Amino acid sequence: MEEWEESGPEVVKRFMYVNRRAPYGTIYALECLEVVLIAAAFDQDVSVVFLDDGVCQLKKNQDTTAIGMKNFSRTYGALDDYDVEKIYVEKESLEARGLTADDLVIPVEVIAADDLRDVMAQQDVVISS
Amino acid sequence: MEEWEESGPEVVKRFMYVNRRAPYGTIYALECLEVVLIAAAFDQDVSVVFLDDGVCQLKKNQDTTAIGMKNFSRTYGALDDYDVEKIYVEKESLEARGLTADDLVIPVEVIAADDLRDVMAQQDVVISS
Amino acid sequence: MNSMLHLINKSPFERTALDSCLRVAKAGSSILLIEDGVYAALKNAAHAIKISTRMEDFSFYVLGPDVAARGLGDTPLIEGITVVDYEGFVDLVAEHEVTQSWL
Amino acid sequence: MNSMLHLINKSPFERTALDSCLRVAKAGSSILLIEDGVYAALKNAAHAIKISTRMEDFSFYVLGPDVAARGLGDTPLIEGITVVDYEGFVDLVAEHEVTQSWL
Amino acid sequence: MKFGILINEGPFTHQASDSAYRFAEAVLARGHEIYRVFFYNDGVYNCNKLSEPQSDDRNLVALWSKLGTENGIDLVVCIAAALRRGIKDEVVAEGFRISGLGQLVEAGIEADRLVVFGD
Amino acid sequence: MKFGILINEGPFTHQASDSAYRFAEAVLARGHEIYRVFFYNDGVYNCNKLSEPQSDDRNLVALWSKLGTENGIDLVVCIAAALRRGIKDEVVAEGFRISGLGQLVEAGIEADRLVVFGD
Repeated sequence: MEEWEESGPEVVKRFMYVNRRAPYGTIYALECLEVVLIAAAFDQDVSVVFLDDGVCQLKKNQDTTAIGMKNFSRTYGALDDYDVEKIYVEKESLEARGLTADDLVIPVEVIAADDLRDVMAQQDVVISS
Repeated sequence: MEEWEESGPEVVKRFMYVNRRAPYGTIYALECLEVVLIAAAFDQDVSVVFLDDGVCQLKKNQDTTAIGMKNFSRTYGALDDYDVEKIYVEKESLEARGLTADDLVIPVEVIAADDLRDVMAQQDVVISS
Repeated sequence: MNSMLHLINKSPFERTALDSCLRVAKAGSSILLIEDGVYAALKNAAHAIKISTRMEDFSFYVLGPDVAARGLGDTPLIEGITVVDYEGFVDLVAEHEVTQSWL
Repeated sequence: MNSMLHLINKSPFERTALDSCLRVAKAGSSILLIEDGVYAALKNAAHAIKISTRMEDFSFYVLGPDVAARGLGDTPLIEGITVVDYEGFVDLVAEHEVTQSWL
Repeated sequence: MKFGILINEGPFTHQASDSAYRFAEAVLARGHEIYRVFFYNDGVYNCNKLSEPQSDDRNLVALWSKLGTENGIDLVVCIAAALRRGIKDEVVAEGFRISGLGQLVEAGIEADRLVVFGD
Repeated sequence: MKFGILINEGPFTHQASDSAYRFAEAVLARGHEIYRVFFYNDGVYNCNKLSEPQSDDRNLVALWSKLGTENGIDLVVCIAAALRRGIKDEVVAEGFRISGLGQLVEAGIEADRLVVFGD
């Protein structure tokens, strides 16, 4: 890679946001989503990956009425409006929880650990929360 | 048990403080110890149990100089001065970590899960942190 | 001997709280899954065996509001786990002499 | 392909962060154990096998100050894990193009 | 029956405070009494009156404050845990009081049941 | 080389802030530059100047404040995370500034390395 590609105002970096936590039990899922929505406004290459309990963030039919917390699961639908299109869900994590892509609130790319490994290794910045 | 034994100023309850966390990574170990030292001033029956990563709180030779945090492992020695004598360490947790009673800063009763089960079931109040 | 209610609020996929509880809790005790602990109740999950093999030792409960919040109202739970609401949670605490939280 | 440094700060006895990292990290990456993650480096522990069987896939490091704080300076660590201090930690971050924390 | 409640985590980050709040409401709904709610560890952050959640989110500080004052519930914030975390009188919301750890032990003695909510 | 640091947890409760602080010192000792330290999630509590640890304990708020002012390091506290947790201008220690999440993304773009410390 040439020097001029690495700096200057037009540099585009590959950012990956990693979600490994279930929603509601902790705030990390919500606050990570808030970062991603802001990040989308920058002209960077954004990916979002859900693995381990993070896949549970995307489960359909969330109803938080009885726990009194804000249901933010609909907001994942906004990722597409913000042109965040690289959304990966680890196959192994989904299967371990007895879930399938049909159970999720948005269309995603279900990806095996073997392939996720390559996607992760291509990132420039990895932000976990 | 008669009614008069359950109330009144002279009631003595069995309190168990449960430690399942390693020291330094989180503050729970330290703040639980602070509770136990206060609890010792009340005329109650106090037990302290260490299981899972909690057994690591008692490891000898802690040296926190390079991480800049307060080394509170010596304070466990004060439990005896405060007449807190029922200190249990689960055998299975100790063994899983390759440790023995000789590795610990204070004398404790090493107890198998089978027996810890009975001790726990005799408590009136269980406080975890 | 006091009757005990054990509270599990951690996902069995991420933490070992449930394992420790199942190792140390006395047979005959009750176990209530709340917060992220409700994922342990998923029937079709890899970890279902942790609970399904211990149904004779413990009475299992799960907090319905936490199940619904996580979108699991449409997902099969392990048979024999009783769903309770917050008032049922209070009743369980009242019915058992001691409550232990596996934090 | 960027070279990666993975940070593990959780005990392998309590959380599954190390397992996930070992499942997803690319062979050839480096893994640094910090904070409560240093318990994964204990040679005589039941979980030692998680790391000892992957020595050919990854370069393992452990943060010395966290080892000493926990009283493990006198305890055997798995052979082949390199002990570094905070400056060594900085060097590892600098030497690898990307750092990923397994929170 | 008299209930004691111990909360070990702050608002928002962990569900502990939410769960404890819903539990406390249910305790009252079932006709029981709440002897005391004790806030320890990061739980001390629950009394910070500067907290300003988004308008469509719940305000846990205000909810506890209201539940406490309307029902005469003793809301006690641990002084040692509060000091190190910068929770002082000037930021404490109405209905909470700062006191010592002995209040937790006392709750264990006086209440018929003690329930712990944490991480 | 320019380093960015993200801290997701408050002082004391998790080691994250301690680890990040020792790491930051070492970054400077190795002759590198710190582009920005960004405080998110409970990390926003690190700027609370009311924090008063016991006299024999470290004071993380003061340590960050000093490291930042003495070395001209940009210490940025996320406004959204801070508001819900009651961290407002009146309690912000010297050397910190409150700003938006865009500052985190910018740190990811401008710094050569970004390291995350959390729970």
